[in-house]
Amino acid sequence: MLRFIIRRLLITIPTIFVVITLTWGLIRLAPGNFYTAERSIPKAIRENIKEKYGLNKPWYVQYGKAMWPIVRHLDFGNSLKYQGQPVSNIIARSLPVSATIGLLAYLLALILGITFGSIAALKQNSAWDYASMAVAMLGISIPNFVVGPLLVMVFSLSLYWLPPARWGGFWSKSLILPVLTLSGLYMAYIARLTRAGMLEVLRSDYIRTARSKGLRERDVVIRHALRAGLMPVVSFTGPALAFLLTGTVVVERIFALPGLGNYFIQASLNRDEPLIIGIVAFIAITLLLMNLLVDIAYAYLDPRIRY
Amino acid sequence: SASNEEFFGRTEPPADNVLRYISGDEPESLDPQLSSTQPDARIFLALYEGLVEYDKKTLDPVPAIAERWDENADSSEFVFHLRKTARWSNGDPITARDFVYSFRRGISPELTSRSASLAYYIRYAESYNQGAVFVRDPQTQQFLLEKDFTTASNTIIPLSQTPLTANVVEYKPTAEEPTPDRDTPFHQLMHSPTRLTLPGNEQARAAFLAKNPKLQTAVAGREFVKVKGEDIGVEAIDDYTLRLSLTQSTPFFSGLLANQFFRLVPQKAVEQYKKDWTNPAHIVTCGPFKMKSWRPYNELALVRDPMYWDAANVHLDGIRFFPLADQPTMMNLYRVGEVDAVANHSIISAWVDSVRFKKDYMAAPEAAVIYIVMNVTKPPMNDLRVRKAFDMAIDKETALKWRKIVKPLKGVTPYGIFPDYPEPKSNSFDPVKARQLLADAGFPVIQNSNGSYSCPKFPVDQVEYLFPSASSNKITAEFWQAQWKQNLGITVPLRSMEFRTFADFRSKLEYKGFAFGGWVGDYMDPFTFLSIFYTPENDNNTGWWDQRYVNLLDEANRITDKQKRYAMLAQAEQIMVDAQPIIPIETGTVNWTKKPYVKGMYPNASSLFPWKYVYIERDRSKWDYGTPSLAE
Amino acid sequence: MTESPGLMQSAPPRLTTLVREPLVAIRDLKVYFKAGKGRIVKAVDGVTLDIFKGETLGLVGESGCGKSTLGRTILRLTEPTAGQVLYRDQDLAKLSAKQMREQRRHLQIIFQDPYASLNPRMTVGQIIGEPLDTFKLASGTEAERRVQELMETVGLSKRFVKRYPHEFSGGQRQRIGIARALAVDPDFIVADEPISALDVSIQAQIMNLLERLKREKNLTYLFISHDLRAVRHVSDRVAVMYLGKLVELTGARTIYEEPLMPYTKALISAVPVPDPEIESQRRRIVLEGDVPSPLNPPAGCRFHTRCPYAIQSCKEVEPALVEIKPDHFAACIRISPDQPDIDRVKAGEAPGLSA
Amino acid sequence: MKEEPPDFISRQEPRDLIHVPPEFAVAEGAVRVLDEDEYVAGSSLWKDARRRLLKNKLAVFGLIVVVLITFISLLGPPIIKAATGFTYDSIPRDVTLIKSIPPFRSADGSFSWAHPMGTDNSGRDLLARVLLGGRISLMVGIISTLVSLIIGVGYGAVAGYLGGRVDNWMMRLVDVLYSLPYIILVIVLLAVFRSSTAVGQLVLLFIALGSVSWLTMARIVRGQVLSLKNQEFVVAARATGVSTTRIIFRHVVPNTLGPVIVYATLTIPQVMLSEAFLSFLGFGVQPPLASWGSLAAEGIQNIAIFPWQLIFPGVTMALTLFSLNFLGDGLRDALDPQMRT
Amino acid sequence: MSNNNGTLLEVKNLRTYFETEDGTVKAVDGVSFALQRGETLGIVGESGSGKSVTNLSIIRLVPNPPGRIAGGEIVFAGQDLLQLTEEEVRQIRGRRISMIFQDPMTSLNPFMKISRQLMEMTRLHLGHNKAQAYEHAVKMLEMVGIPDARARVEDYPHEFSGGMRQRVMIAMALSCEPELLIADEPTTALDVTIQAQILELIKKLKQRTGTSVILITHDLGVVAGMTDHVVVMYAGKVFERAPTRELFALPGNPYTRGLLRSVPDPTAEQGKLYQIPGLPPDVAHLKPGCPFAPRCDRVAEICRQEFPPFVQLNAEHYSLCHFAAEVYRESQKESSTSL
Ligand SMILES: Nc1ncnc2c1ncn2[C@@H]1O[C@H](COP(=O)(O)OP(=O)(O)OP(=O)(O)O)[C@@H](O)[C@H]1O
Ligand SMILES: Nc1ncnc2c1ncn2[C@@H]1O[C@H](COP(=O)(O)OP(=O)(O)OP(=O)(O)O)[C@@H](O)[C@H]1O
Ligand SMILES: [Mg+2]
Ligand SMILES: [Mg+2]
Repeated sequence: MLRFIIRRLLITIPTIFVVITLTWGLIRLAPGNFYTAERSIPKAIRENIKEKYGLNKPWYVQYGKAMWPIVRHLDFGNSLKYQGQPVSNIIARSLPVSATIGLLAYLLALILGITFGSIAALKQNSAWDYASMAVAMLGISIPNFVVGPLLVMVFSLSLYWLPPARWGGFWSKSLILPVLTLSGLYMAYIARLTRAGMLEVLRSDYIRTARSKGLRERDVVIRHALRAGLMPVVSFTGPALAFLLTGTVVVERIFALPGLGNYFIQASLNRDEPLIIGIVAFIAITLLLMNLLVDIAYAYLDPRIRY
Repeated sequence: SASNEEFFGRTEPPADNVLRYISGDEPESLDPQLSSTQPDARIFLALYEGLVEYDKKTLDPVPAIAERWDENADSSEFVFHLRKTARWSNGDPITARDFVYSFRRGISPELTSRSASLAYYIRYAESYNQGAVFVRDPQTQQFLLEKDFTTASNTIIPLSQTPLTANVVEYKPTAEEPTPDRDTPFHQLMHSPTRLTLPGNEQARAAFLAKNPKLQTAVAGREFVKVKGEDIGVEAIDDYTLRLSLTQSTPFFSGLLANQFFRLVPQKAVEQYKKDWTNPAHIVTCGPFKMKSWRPYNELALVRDPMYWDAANVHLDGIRFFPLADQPTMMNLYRVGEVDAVANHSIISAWVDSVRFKKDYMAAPEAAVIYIVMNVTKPPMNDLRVRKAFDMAIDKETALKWRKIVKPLKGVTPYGIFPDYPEPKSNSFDPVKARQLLADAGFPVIQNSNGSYSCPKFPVDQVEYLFPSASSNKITAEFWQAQWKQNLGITVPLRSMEFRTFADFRSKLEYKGFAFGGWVGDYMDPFTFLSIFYTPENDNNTGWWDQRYVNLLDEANRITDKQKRYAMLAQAEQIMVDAQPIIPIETGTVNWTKKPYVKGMYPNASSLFPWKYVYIERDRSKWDYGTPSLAE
Repeated sequence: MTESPGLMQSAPPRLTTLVREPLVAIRDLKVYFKAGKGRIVKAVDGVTLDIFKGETLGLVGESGCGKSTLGRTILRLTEPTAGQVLYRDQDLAKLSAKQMREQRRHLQIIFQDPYASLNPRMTVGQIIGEPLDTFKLASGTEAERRVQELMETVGLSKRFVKRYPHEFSGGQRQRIGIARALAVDPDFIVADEPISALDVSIQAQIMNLLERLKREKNLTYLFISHDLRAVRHVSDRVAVMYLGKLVELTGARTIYEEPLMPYTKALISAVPVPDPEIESQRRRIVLEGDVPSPLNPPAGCRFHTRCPYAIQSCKEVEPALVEIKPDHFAACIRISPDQPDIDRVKAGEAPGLSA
Repeated sequence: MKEEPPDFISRQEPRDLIHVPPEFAVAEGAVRVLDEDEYVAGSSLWKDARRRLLKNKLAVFGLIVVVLITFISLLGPPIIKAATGFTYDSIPRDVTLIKSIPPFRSADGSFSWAHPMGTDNSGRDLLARVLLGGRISLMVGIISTLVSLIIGVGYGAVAGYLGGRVDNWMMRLVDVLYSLPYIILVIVLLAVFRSSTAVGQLVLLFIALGSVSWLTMARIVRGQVLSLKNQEFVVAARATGVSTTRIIFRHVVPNTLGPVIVYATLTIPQVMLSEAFLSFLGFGVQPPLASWGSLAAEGIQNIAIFPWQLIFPGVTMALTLFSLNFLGDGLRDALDPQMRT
Repeated sequence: MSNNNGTLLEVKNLRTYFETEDGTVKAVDGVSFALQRGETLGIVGESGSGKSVTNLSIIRLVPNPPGRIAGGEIVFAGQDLLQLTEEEVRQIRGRRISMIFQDPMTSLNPFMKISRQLMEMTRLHLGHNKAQAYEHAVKMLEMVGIPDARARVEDYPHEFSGGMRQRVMIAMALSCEPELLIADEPTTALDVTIQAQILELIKKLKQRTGTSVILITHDLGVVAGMTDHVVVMYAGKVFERAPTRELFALPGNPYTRGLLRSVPDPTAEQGKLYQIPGLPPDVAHLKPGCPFAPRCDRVAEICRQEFPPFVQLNAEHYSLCHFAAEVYRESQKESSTSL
C-alpha cells in the first residue's frame, strides 16, 4: 500500500506537468489575448506588451520562460489581468473561501444525501422512497442558478433574514445561502448514488446474516450495507470534492463570493496565463490527491481490492 | 409587492457616514496608470487626483491640484498652476515634479500602460512610448528633422512648435502670479522643429528605411538616440508650475487630463516597492480618500484623507467599494439596503420596466454609443447599397420604444451629450427602399404569398451578426435579426461569442458581415467618438478609412471656436455616415439606482463621481425624489 | 527449512500396474498468500503430483489445507508462487493469456462456492451457454438445445433456463456450476466439492454422471471433497493433504481399507454412517491438540501437534513422501516399507528416518 | 405412460451389470411430462428488463412523460406555427406587443388563447420557445449521456478490470482531462473548428459537453469494477475461457448497471446545466435558439416581475428530469434480477 | 394447542411463496412440525425441496419481494412469530433463534473483519464491552477449530477457505447460546474431522444449555448421528416425519427409501450408485396428485390423480403417501431379512 501511495504521488508530478503544458498550449491556441479589449490598443503599446512578456519570442523560449520558475521555485508569477498580484497570493486568499463553502456544502450534501439514499433503498418503491428521491431530485432538477436567486428572494428580499450576497467571513450568516444552494446538487447526486449502491448491497446474503443477528435495521445499514453501498459515492466524491474545494463559478457569482472559481473563470476569459496555469495546477494537485484518497478509500472499504 | 413602492427596496440610511457602492468589475489594479476601465476609474476618483477633476454634473474639467491653468491660442501648450496646499496622504507636499514623474512613468514603454495613447498628444510621448529613436549626427550633434523627410506637408504646425519669438504670446499670465523664467531651454526645445524619429527596433527600422531610400541615405552613418522620458513635452517650470507642450492643437486636452491615466502616482512608493506599491501597506495616495483595507473581489474600504487639500469639504467618512459584476446580485444587495448605490448599466433590461418609474432610478443619456460594424472588406457588405439596405431595414423608432430607456443615435456621436453638436443626417426606416437597394445590388427581394419576404440570392452564409455574449446584447441582436427577416427576408445568423474571441475576430476583420460595436467616451468631446475612424490602425473594426475624414478632423481641431469646430467635426462625421461602415443603433443611458438619501451624486454622462461632493442626507425631506437634474 | 525432498522430484508417485502418461503434472508447486501485516499463508507448500489421463484423483484433507488453492492454481486462476503445472507436457504458466484461454476448453473447474461463482445478472441459460459461445461450439438453436441437454443432465428442469441464480436453492446452484463446466467437453475437470451442497439423491446422480462421462469421454478429474464416502466411490486414487502438503497417496480402496498415516486413519474413522444404530455406538479417533495454522505451520511433520504417535523427531524432521507399499505413498517417519503399520512400530522408534 | 425400470446399480446387485441405457439423459426423458411448455428462446437481461420496467408504475409514468415531452417538442413548433404563426424567433412588429405578456392574456390584459405560456421580453411566444428549447436540451442531454455511457463505461471498466499500470495511466489521462481549464478548451474548440451554421455550432457544443461528461462516469465504473473483478463469478468466467473483453462487457459491466444508470440519469441535468452555463458565456446554442437551461436562466432574472418566464421552462425541465430519473430508477430495478416482482 | 412447556417451536401449515415471472413458486406449502426443547430435528430432502426457505420463514428473513409467507403459524415459545412486529422479531433473532446459513461464502460480510462480525453479536445481545466481545470472538473461533484464532480473527472473510468461513458462521450462531439453533447445512464444506468436532460442539451446547436444534443436511450420516427426529421434505411438503431411528430402519415413504438407497457405501466397490430417477419437480407448476409420482418406483394411477394423505404409521411416524402402510410393511420385512 505504501508503495502504491508513493508511486502515485510520484506520478502526480509528471501528470501535473502534462496538465500545465497542455493548458499553456491551449491558452496559446485560444483567440484573443490578455490585453484584448473593447477598444483595440495601439500597435505600439501592443508591441511594448509583447516585448515585456516575451510574447514576441519563439514558442519554446516562451514555454521555457513560463515553466522554469514553476519548476525551480513553484513560482507561478504574477497575474496579467490583476497586474502585480502574485498568483500564489490570489490562490491563497480565495481558496479558503471556496473551500469553506465547498466543504460545508459537501458535508451537508453527504449527510442528507446518504440519509435520503439509504431510506429510499431500505424502503424501496414505497412512499418513503419516492418522497426522499423527490427531495433529492429537486436539488438537481432545479438548476442552482435558479435555486440561489429563489433562496435569496425568500430569505433576503422577503424575510430580510439573511444577506443576499457577499462574503461575510468564515463564520457568518452569509455562508448559509451559498452552502444551501451548492449542496442541493450534490445532495441529489449522493442520494441517488447511495440508493443505487445500497440496493445492490441490501439483497446480499451477508445483509441477511446481519439481520439474522438481530441487528437494528439502522445498524444493518450503517455497519454492514453502507461500506459497499457507498462505493459509487466515493468514486464521485473524488472529483466532486476537488472541484468543490476549488470553487464553483455559479454560486460564487450569484453570491459575489471572492472564491477561486470566480477567479478561474475570469482568468480563463481574460486569458490570464499565469493565473490560469496556477489555478489549473492547483486544481490538478487537488484532484490527483483526492483521487488518490479515493483509491485508498476503496482499499479501505473493500478489503478485496489490492493494488 | 415591490412594484408599488416609491423606491426600489429599503431606504434606510446607513448608521455611519460611509457610502457603500457597487463599483462593477473587480479593479485590475489600484495603479491608476495601469488600469483603464471605467469601474476602476470610479475608485481612482476617490484615491487619486490629477491636475483637474471632473465636474460632478457636466464632467468638464474643474481645478483640482491645479488651481488654474492657461492655454495658448491653438490649444497646443498648457501651463498649470498648482495649489501649494496639496499633499500626499503621507503628508508630503505635491509638486510639479510629481506630475513630471507620473506622466513620464505612464508613457514609458516599460510600464506598458494600455491607456498610454491618451497621452500621445504630448510632444514626443508617442515616440517615447514606441521606443523610437532620434537620428543624430555624431559630428555636429545635430538631430535630423522630420520636416526634411515628409513629402506632403499639408499639416499645419501647431503653435507650440513654431519657434518662440519675443512677440508670440502663448498663454496669458495672470496678474497675481509673477512668471519667472518661463522660457527655459527645454521650452525652446519644445518650440524647435520636430525631430525625425525612427522605429527603435532594428528590424522594424530596417524595414521602414527600405521603403524610403532617401531617408536611408540620410540616416547612414548617423547615430540613433533613444527617445527618453526627459524628451517629452512635460516640464516643471518650478515647484508649482507645470507646462505641457503638445504635438498638435488639442482643444479638449484639459478635459482629457481628468482621466485616471493623468492622475498622480507617488514616486517614492513606486520606486521603493515597485509592483507592490499598491499594496494597502505601502500605498500613498492623493485623493480625498485613502486606503483602509482591500480584500479583492470583496471589498475596498476607503476613509477620508485628512491630508487632502480640500478635506474640509469632503462629506463622507469613508467609502466601501464592492466589486461585483452580476446584475441581479447588485440589485438584490441594493434592494435589501446593503448598498447605497450601484454602478451604471446595473439594471437588467427586463427589470427596467418596473424600476424606471421608481424615484431612485437614475436616467440620463450616457457618453456611450452602440452601433453595428460591418466588414466592408468582404462581399456582400463591401457594397454600399447592401450596407444601406440593412440600415434602412431596421425600424429604430420601434426599437427605441421597445428598449424604453435608450436614446437615438444618428452617427457615432452620442445623442444629447454635446448640446451644440449638429447631428448628422442618417437613413430613416424605409423597408421599401431597402429592398430596392438590395435588388440594385443584385439580391432581389421577393414577397411571398403570405406577405413575408425572402431574398434567395443573398449569400446568407457569407454574413452573420457577431456579438459578445451578454444577455443585453443578445436580446438586441435577436431584435435586429427579426427586423431584417421581416423587412428583407434575410435571416442573418446570430453568433454570440466569448468576449476576447469576439474582440479578436472583429479586430482582425475575420468576421463576416456584422458585428457588435460600442464605444464609451474617454473625455467630454465629440472627438473621442470621431477618433474611432481617425486612423486605419486605430482599429475601427470595419475596414473603412477615408483621408478626407481625417483631414477634416485635423482641421477642426485647430479651430478654437467651439461652434465652428463642431460644425467641421460634424461634416467629417457625415462623410462617415454616408459611407455607412456602421449602422448606428443607440445612445446609451446611465441606468442605475441610488438611494434617495445619497446626495451629491449625479447621473452624469460617464457615471464618474467626484466623491467628495457625495453625502448622506438623513433628513427625508431633502432626499432626492427622482433623478437629480444635471442642468441646475 | 528445506522443501521438497529429493525423492519426490526423482520419482513422482505412479501406478506401476498401468504405465500411464500424466495428463497434468504438478511439480513442487507452492502458493503463498500475503495476509496483511506481512504474514504469509503457505496455502500450498511444495506439492508434486501426477494426474493420469482418465483417472479420478480424489483429494481430501482438512478444511483450509489448500485443496481449493491447489485446484485453482492448476487452472492458473491463482498464480503459483513457485513450481510448475504441466498440462500435456506444456508449462501452463508460460502460456500467453490467449493461449491459456484456448487451453481452458480442456481444463475446467466446478467451484466450491456455487452462488458466488454465478453472475447474478445472467440467466442460467446464459451462464451455461456462454462457454459454448466462447469456444464456438454451438450457436443459435443448436446452443439452446445443448443448454437444455446440459441442464437435464445435471438434473435441472429446463424450464429454469431463464431464471437467475438467486432464485435457486443451494444444490440447484451447484448443479448450474457443474453444467457450465461440462458444457465444453473438457479433458480435465477440477471438481472442487462438487457434491457437498447436494442431497444424496442428486449426489448420486452427479457422481454417476461424472463417472459416465469419464468412461465415455475419457475425462480426468481432480475430485476435491471431504466426503470420504464419495471420494472413495468415484476415485481411482486418493491424495491426502494436510496443511499445504501431500501426506498420503494411493488407490481409493487401499486408503479406505488400509490407511497408513495416522491422520488418514482419523479421517476415515470420523466418517458418519447413515445408521443411527451404528452412529450411536461407534468410536471415533478424536484428534486432540490445536489445529495448526498455515500462517505459522509447525516445524517437522506438520501433523505432530495432533498426532497420537508423535515422537520428538517428528517435531524436527520433515517427512518425505515415500512409497511405503507398492503404489502407496506416505509421509511419515514412523513407518517404513519394512514396517508399514504404525501401531506395530515400537514406541519412540522412527524407522522411516533411517530409510 | 410406461414407466421404465429405474436405472441403477445398487450395492446389492453385481457390479458388472452395466446394461445402462446409452444416453443418461434418456432416463430423464421419462419424466419430461413436467415440462409442458416448450423451451422459451432468447431471453435476455434486456428483454426481461423491459417487461419488468413496464410493471413499474412510476417508471412507466416517467417514460410516458419523457416520450410525450419529446414528441411535443418535435411536433409542437410546426403545429403552433401553422395555428398561430408564432415561431420561437418571431418578434412582433407592433411595438406594443414587444413585451412580456402573461399566460392566456393579450397585450391589453384580456383573456386570449394566443400565448398559453405568455411571452418573453421580446414578445415571443414562450410556448414555442419552451418546445424548441426542449428539442435542444433533450438532444444535448441525450447525446452527452450516450457519450458518457459509451466512452465512460467502457473506459472505466477496462481501466478497472485490467488494473495495475494500465489503470494507472488510463486514470491519469482522466485526471488530466479533468484538470484542463474547461472554458479555454471550449474556446479553442470553437475557434479552431469554426462553424457558422447553427447545426455546426450544435455539433461543437455536443463535442464540448461530451468531452467531459464521461469522466466521472469512468471513475464510478472503475470503482465498481475494482471491487467486482475479485468476485468469484468473474474468476469463474475466466476459468471458462471467456475472453477479457467479454468478461468486462458481459460479466462485469452489467453488474455496475445500477450506479451507471443512476449516474447517467444524473448526467442529463448536469449537462443541461453546463449547456446553460456555456450559453451564458456565449459558447452554447446561438440565439435566437434557446434551451431550457438558457430560458430558465433568463426567467430567473425576471422572476419577480414576469414569473411565467421561469415557471414554464423551469417546470417543464424539472418535470422531464423527474420523469427521467424515475425512469432511470425503474430501469435500474428492472435490470436487477433480484428485484423481480 | 396449549402452550406445552416441552414444545419450543411449532410450525403449523406454513406456506411460503415466491412470485416469479412464470408463476407462484410454492417453495414451502403446508409444512408442519414441532420441536421439543432440547431436541434436535433433522430436515432432509432433495435439493430445492424448501428446507432453507422453511427456516428462513421461521426467522422471517424470506426476501420480500418476491417471497412472502402466505400462511400458517410459527409458534415459538408460545408466541406466533408471524404476528410479531419487525422490532420484536429482531430481538429474538440472534439472541433466541440463530441461524447458520447455507452459503458461507456470501453470508459473511466481505467488507468487515471476522472479529467485528463476531463481536457484534455478543455486544448487542450479551452486552459485552469491546474487550469482552473480542475475547469471546477468539474463544468461539478456537472452539470451532480455527487454527491460530487470535491472529486470524483480524482477517477478512476472503482470506479464509470455504470450510473456515463456514466455521465462522457457526461460531457466530453459537456465540449467544440461543434457545433455537437453525443450522442450514452447517458442515457441507467441512472435512469429516472438523465436522465431527463441530457436531460434537453442537451436542455439547445442547447438553449444557438445552438448546434445540434444527439441522438441515443432506448427509444422512450426520442426521443419523445427531438428530432425534427427522422431517423429510419434498417439493415444499413434508413427506415423512419420524424419530430418527425409526426413519432409518423403517422408512414409510418411497421417497425416503430412495434417498437412503442413494448413499454411497464406502465398503462397496465402485459402480453406479442408486439414484432416484428423473428430475425434481418445478414447484411453480405442480400437477395434481403426488408430486413424487413421476419418479416413484411404485407409482399407481391414484398417485397421479389425488394428492396423497398424511398417514400416521405409529405414534410418531407420519408419511405422505397413498401407500404409506404398504411401504412401511415392506421396510419392516426388509429390515428383518437383513438382520
Ligand atoms: N428468491 C427466490 N425466487 C424464486 N424462487 C426461489 C427463491 N428462493 C428460493 N426459491 C425456490 O424455492 C425452492 C426451495 O428452495 P430452498 O432454498 O428452500 O431449497 P433447499 O431445500 O434449501 O435446497 P438445497 O438443499 O439445495 O439448499 C426452490 O425451488 C427454489 O428454486
Ligand atoms: N486470497 C487469499 N488470501 C489469503 N489467504 C488465502 C486466500 N485464499 C486462501 N487463503 C488461505 O489459504 C489456505 C488454504 O485455502 P483453501 O481455500 O485452498 O483451502 P481448502 O483446502 O479448499 O479448504 P476448504 O475445504 O475449507 O475449502 C487457508 O488457510 C486460507 O485461509
Ligand atoms: Mg476449498
Ligand atoms: Mg438450502
